Amino acid sequence: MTQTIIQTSNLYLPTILIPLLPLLGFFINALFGKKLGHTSGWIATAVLFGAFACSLFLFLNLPAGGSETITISNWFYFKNIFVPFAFLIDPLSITMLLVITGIGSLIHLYSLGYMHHDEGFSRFFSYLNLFIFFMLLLVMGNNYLIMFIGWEGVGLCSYLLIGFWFKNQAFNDAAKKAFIMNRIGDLGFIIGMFMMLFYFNSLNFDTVNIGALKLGMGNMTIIYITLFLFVGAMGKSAQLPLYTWLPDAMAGPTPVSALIHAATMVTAGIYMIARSNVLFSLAPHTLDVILIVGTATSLFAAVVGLKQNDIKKVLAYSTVSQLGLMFAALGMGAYESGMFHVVTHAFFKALLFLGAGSVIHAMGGEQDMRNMGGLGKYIKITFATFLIGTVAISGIPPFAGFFSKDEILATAFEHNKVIWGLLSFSSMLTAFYMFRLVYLTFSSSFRGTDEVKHHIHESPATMTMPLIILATCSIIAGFIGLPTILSHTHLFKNYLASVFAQSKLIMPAGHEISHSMEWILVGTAVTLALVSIAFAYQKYVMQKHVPAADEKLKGISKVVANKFYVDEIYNTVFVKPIMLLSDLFLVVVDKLIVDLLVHAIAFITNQIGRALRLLQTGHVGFYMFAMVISMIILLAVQIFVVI
Amino acid sequence: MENTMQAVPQNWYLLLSTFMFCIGVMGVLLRRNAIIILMCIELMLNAVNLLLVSFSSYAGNAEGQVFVFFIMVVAAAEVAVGLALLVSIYRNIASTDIDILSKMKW
Amino acid sequence: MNTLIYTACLGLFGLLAEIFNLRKYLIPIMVLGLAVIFSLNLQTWNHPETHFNGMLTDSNFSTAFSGLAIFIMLIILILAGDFYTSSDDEKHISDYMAILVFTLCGALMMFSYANMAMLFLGIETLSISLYVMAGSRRFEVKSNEAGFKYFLMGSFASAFLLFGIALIFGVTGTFSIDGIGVYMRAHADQLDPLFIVGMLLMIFAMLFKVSAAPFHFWAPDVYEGAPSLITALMSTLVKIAAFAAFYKLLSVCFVFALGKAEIILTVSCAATILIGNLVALTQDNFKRLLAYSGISHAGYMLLAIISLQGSTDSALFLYSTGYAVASLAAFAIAITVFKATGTESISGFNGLGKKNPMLAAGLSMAMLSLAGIPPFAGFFGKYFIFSEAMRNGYQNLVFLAIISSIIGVFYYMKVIVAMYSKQANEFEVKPTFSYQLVIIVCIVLSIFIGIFPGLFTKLL
Amino acid sequence: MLTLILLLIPLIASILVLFLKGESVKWFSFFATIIQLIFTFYVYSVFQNKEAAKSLLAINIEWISSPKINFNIALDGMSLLMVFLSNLLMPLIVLAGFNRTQERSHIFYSLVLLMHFALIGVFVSFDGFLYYIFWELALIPIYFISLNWGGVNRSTVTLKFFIYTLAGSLLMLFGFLFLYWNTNLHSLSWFDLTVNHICSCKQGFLFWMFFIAYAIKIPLIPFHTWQPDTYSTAPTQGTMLLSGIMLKMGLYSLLRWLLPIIPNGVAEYTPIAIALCVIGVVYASVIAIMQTDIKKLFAYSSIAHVGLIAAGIFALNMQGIQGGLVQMLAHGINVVGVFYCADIIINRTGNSNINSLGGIRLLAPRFATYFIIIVLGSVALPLTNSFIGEFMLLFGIFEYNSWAAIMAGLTIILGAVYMLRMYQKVMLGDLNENVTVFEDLKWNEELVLATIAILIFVFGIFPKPILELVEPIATEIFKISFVK
Repeated sequence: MTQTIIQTSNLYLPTILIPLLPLLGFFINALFGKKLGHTSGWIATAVLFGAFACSLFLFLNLPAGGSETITISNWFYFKNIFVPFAFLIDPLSITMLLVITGIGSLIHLYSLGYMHHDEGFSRFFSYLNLFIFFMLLLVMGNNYLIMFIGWEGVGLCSYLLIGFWFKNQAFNDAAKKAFIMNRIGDLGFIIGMFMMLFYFNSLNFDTVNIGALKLGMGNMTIIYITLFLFVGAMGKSAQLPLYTWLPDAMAGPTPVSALIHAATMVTAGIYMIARSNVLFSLAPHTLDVILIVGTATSLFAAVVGLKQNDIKKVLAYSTVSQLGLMFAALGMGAYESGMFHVVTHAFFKALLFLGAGSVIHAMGGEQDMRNMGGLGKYIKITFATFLIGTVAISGIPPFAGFFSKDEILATAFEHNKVIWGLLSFSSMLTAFYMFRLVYLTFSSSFRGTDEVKHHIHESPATMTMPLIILATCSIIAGFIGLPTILSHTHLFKNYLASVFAQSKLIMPAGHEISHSMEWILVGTAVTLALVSIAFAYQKYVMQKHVPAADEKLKGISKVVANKFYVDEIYNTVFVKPIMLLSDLFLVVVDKLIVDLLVHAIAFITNQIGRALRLLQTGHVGFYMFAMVISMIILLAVQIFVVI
Repeated sequence: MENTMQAVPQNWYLLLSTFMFCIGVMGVLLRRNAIIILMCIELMLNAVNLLLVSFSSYAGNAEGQVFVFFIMVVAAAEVAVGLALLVSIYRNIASTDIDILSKMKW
Repeated sequence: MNTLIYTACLGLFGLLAEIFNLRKYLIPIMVLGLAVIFSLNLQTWNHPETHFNGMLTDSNFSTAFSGLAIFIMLIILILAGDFYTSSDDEKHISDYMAILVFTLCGALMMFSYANMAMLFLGIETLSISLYVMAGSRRFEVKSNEAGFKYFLMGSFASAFLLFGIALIFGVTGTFSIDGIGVYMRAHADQLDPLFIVGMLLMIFAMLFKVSAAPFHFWAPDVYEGAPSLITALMSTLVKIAAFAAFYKLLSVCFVFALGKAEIILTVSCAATILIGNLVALTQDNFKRLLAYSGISHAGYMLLAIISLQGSTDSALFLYSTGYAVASLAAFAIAITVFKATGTESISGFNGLGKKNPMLAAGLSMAMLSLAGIPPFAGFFGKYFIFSEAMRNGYQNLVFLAIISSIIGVFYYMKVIVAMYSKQANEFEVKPTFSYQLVIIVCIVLSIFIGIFPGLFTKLL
Repeated sequence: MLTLILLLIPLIASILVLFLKGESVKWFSFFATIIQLIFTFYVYSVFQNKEAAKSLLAINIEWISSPKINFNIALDGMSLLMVFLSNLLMPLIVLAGFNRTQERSHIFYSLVLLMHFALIGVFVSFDGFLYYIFWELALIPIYFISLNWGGVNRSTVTLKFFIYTLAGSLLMLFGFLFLYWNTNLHSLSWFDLTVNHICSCKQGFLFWMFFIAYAIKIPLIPFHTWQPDTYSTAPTQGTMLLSGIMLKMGLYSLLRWLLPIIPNGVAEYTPIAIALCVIGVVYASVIAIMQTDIKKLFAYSSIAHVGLIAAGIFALNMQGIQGGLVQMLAHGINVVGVFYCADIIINRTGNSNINSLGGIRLLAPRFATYFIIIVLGSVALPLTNSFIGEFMLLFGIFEYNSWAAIMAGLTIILGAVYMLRMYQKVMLGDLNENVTVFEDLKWNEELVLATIAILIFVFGIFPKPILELVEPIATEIFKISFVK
């Protein structure tokens, strides 16, 4: 009883090629990497460009608003539940495909330069390709289980890549932490899937949606399902309280941080929620939860970001904050806005990370901003591109970040003023710490040692090229989603319209806010950003303030610099008790109680044996006496009981 | 012959031989000298003999008395063996007290 | 019954052999003779007949058990060859042989008796010759002690047996077991108290003979004190003979009266199983260990006796055979080891697995068979007896038996562990040819029975 | 007939190998197991067309007339799966010993093959008594293997193991005897027992008779204390046999001899059983987190995994049973893999404490790769063999009780915790001073590990054949043992 669908679609070939190419690249690198030397990296990059081409092909050939299901095989089944190995091609997945393969290939290109001297060169590229493969599965699957494969697969790859330099146990710890945190989320995801299986007998997106619509608005089941799914999203997309792994994940090579922990993997959570928008729209309470969590995360991370001195850590926290922003958008039911920000964010955050990578490359591995400064004049391209990225993230028009952010803020304003205030505040903080970063790194004079200073040099073309491309994207990407005040056709919205059509029916958007109002919002947002930039300029350029060494910190700033001691708290609240419990179980329960019982039985039997043994006195007289006595007793018993 | 036997009620024979038997048992249990224990066992056997004879004469068939002969023969054999063993023991431990024979215990 | 006569003649020949001093060839001739008798015995299969106007009957029951008994004696004689090697033994070898064969005569009588007289004679013939054999090491106090203890208690017990016989004769007026059976059937509902007392006394006596608790006290001491070969004989032939006689007695004479003895039998059975296993746990002397394990086996066999309404004779036979071959193998190996190491304690077996793997393997198999682990004969014996008991509704007894057989496993394993994981002692262990032969035959038989137990279950 | 051949090949091999000496012993046993494996595939092909299968695979001849015991062997999906598992692992287990030297290796391999014979017997016999014989028979070789070739204080540990498991199986024997005489058609044939059940009043305690026997074998908490010591003292091939196949006997028996035979008893006590299993999962995982002895760590992890399987089986629903079967195969492969890796490490470094290991990946990258694959397999990453099984099992438990599922689901997290911790401490980081030299895999080691790695992916990506194989029998067992 197998269920097979004969595929006769012109999209079939490119669709299966997209994941297959990176997989192929992985195998080539894994098996022959050592022999191929540096060509292996080029192969890896090439296959990715191929995948990008295929995605473009899909983008061009998929009829607007259409969707295709490409079934490759029937993976497994039980009872009446079939889990096909099938891909769903629709605007949403194509958007993600383009982002992943596009930015992915750029980052591969960049890595060619960045990892050039590393002895694990081919291993690195095999991991990267594997990651891309899983990421593609994640976004292409037409049911939750295929998505889950990708979901766990990317987790694995991030584990492998964070711990890429495995000689350093600290890195390994970070990797392990990331994997386990993700697993916590995955448990939620799995439970969510079980509930879907239980109530809808299927995991295919469309079937689930139909079932959910039958159950109707605000049904408890759906609320539970969505909550569990959201737990999964929290783990993957580093939301409170499961965000702590992301900053540590910076242990990995910088391209990895750019690809996995900024552009693609961490946005999987947003993608998943957008993908199951129908479910979430039917569960308003869940949406509120998401909104609150998202806002809180965005604010929290922004605050922590203020006091970080490791260049990558700052970017990491800004990523967390931006993700929070996206979740807030989803929480308000503005899925397109969320996705829109995913896209733009992918561009400028990747750009920023790669730029940071180039800086670190120039500084010979140094990451502490307190030892940098004045790099602007040594590495011009990096500086220029990095600046563009920063401007984009700070939400200055006409750069990409501005449009997506503004859209979200606008929705927030009409949805709930408080949320709007908080989000605006966090984006203001973002602008501040990003420019703090820029100033500390590039402006004023160099604070590092001399031999480092001599070493400083601009990165090779393989690294700068991607920077330039990404920079251009960060400038223009915003125009695919012009706000209504500028144009009446929101390209991005229209493109995705078909995906979110149903949820639009379920929860009609609130009244469009007036143009004048929107102008005011835009104005405030921009002014806030400019103000904070100015403040940062005043603090770090005018009076050349340099953050103090960690031990000098005191009071609130110390708490912030130490990320509110969240890691320590988790350690005492979860990790220590479990270890304690483990010892308890082993020593007390296992050895003391259970095993002792077992041995006690043996011991007692033995003792009885010893006692009985003494009956055998060796005196024949006693024997005969015992015989007679027992005869009499037995006779008596027999007679009085029976007869 | 018959009537002299049957002049006494059967139960008396039964009681007497039971009594003798119990005396034998008591002797076995209470005495420590191997020889005497042997004799007590003989007493028990003789109690059985008496019983058998009386029964057979009351039942009026000779089987019981035949059986008595068997018992006597066997008893003789037993005593022979027993005494032989006793002799060898006496050679070794120069005593006929059965309590000394408790090398093997537990 | 011819079997019996021939065996007796063979015994006489043994005595005469001394005169014609055929000492050298004695054992081979004896063995040969027994082999012939064994085949003759098979002639009587399915030819039930009665001899000496109702004194003895040949039945398949008697034939089967006689065959087993003869086989055991055959093995014992083969072992005797290399067991009696000291000059003193050399002198008395023919006596020993003769007495051993007479023991067999007693056993044969106990299988085929049809009359209380024959039962009595059989038991006594068996016992008296064993008293002698047990005490046959004249200069060892242990041996004397064993012999004398056995003698005293044995004759004490047979007195009870006789008293019981007498009482039953008094009530029924006959010694023929069929006659008694007839009476018992006729008066099943209201039995004469004398009859019951007689029955109970006989049961006590038989319980003594099969060394069932609380009448088991003689067994450990006698087993330990007697020469190992005789211990082997006692723990196999004598036990089996006693059980066969016991079974026949109860099944023919007292089936319907057993309700009056149920408690005694049940209690005794449970006690035997438990005491045997529990005390065996604490033993260091191998012979004593086997003695106690023998007691526990008696307990299992009592299960067959208790549930004999369901005609459990074939189960009993299977069990006896399995038990006999296993113990014989064990003793054959043990004797070799004792000779080599000069000690009878389990520590004598230390490191046997390294020194002589084949011997160790043999002993392991014997032990596993005794412990009742498939695929060896011992397991099937246990299984069928348990199954019969279960059928007759003695679930609790079976449960007890099963639980305590776990204890049994423990002390059998003690030997195996000693052989394989203890530090080896320096003595060289090398079994002679005849011993190797015996060991192999017994182990092969034990496995063979394990593979085709069906041959036995329908036998009787 | 075919089944009989399947049964006889190892037996004959185990006898023949006794007459060999030196290296030839290993080669002979290896080829014997390979032949067995190939033959298994042939049997599978026969099994595919049903009508031929009936005549070819089943044998039912009377062995003992009273009490009625038949020599009744057959193959259905479940048996075939287990037979396949054993025959798949056996060559690997034999191969694993190629660069090790035991004294008296001919006896060792003879015992291993005898064990193989007994295991196959357990899986193919359809008469309760026959099954019991094989069940016991399987105990003897492994006992002697561990006793003779085992590690420190092996005598006490193995004795505990032997007595403990034997105690359980004797209870089962009692159960069978009871069944035989208290069902109205006196027979222990599986087919009879499944159609006419013993009256439900007696099923209560019968359930415990069987359950304890299997709980000890599997092992489930709190009957597990024999297992960690035994696994760590037994020689590696012994451990592989124990953990890979022998422990599956228990799980298989749950499905074959417990659920369908005494359904009411099962239905009555399922809550307790599942509670035990689920607690066991968490308990064992938590203990594994802090284990420092690598073999013990794997032992506890295995307790956790089989606990999950048992829980899924007791959930008494389709996916639970089917998932259980699939997972048995997966777990068998993975656990053999991890224990072999552990052995390679211990054998190379002479050290089983994970705190005094580390950095091995620097010296043995190939080994590291295989090891991580196997580790990922056992933490049930998607596309590895144990994912689908675990998914179905958890879903089965979820259908029974969602909280139980969440509890059991913790294994997803905890499993990752202890496995990755172990891998990090042993393989990653900088070289530990105790680990100076660590040569990479020998050919046979590489062959074994590569095979396992490939199997992990093959069954993870193409589980369909297995699912199709077990589906009919799973459905049947579900139908029989489900009580409204």
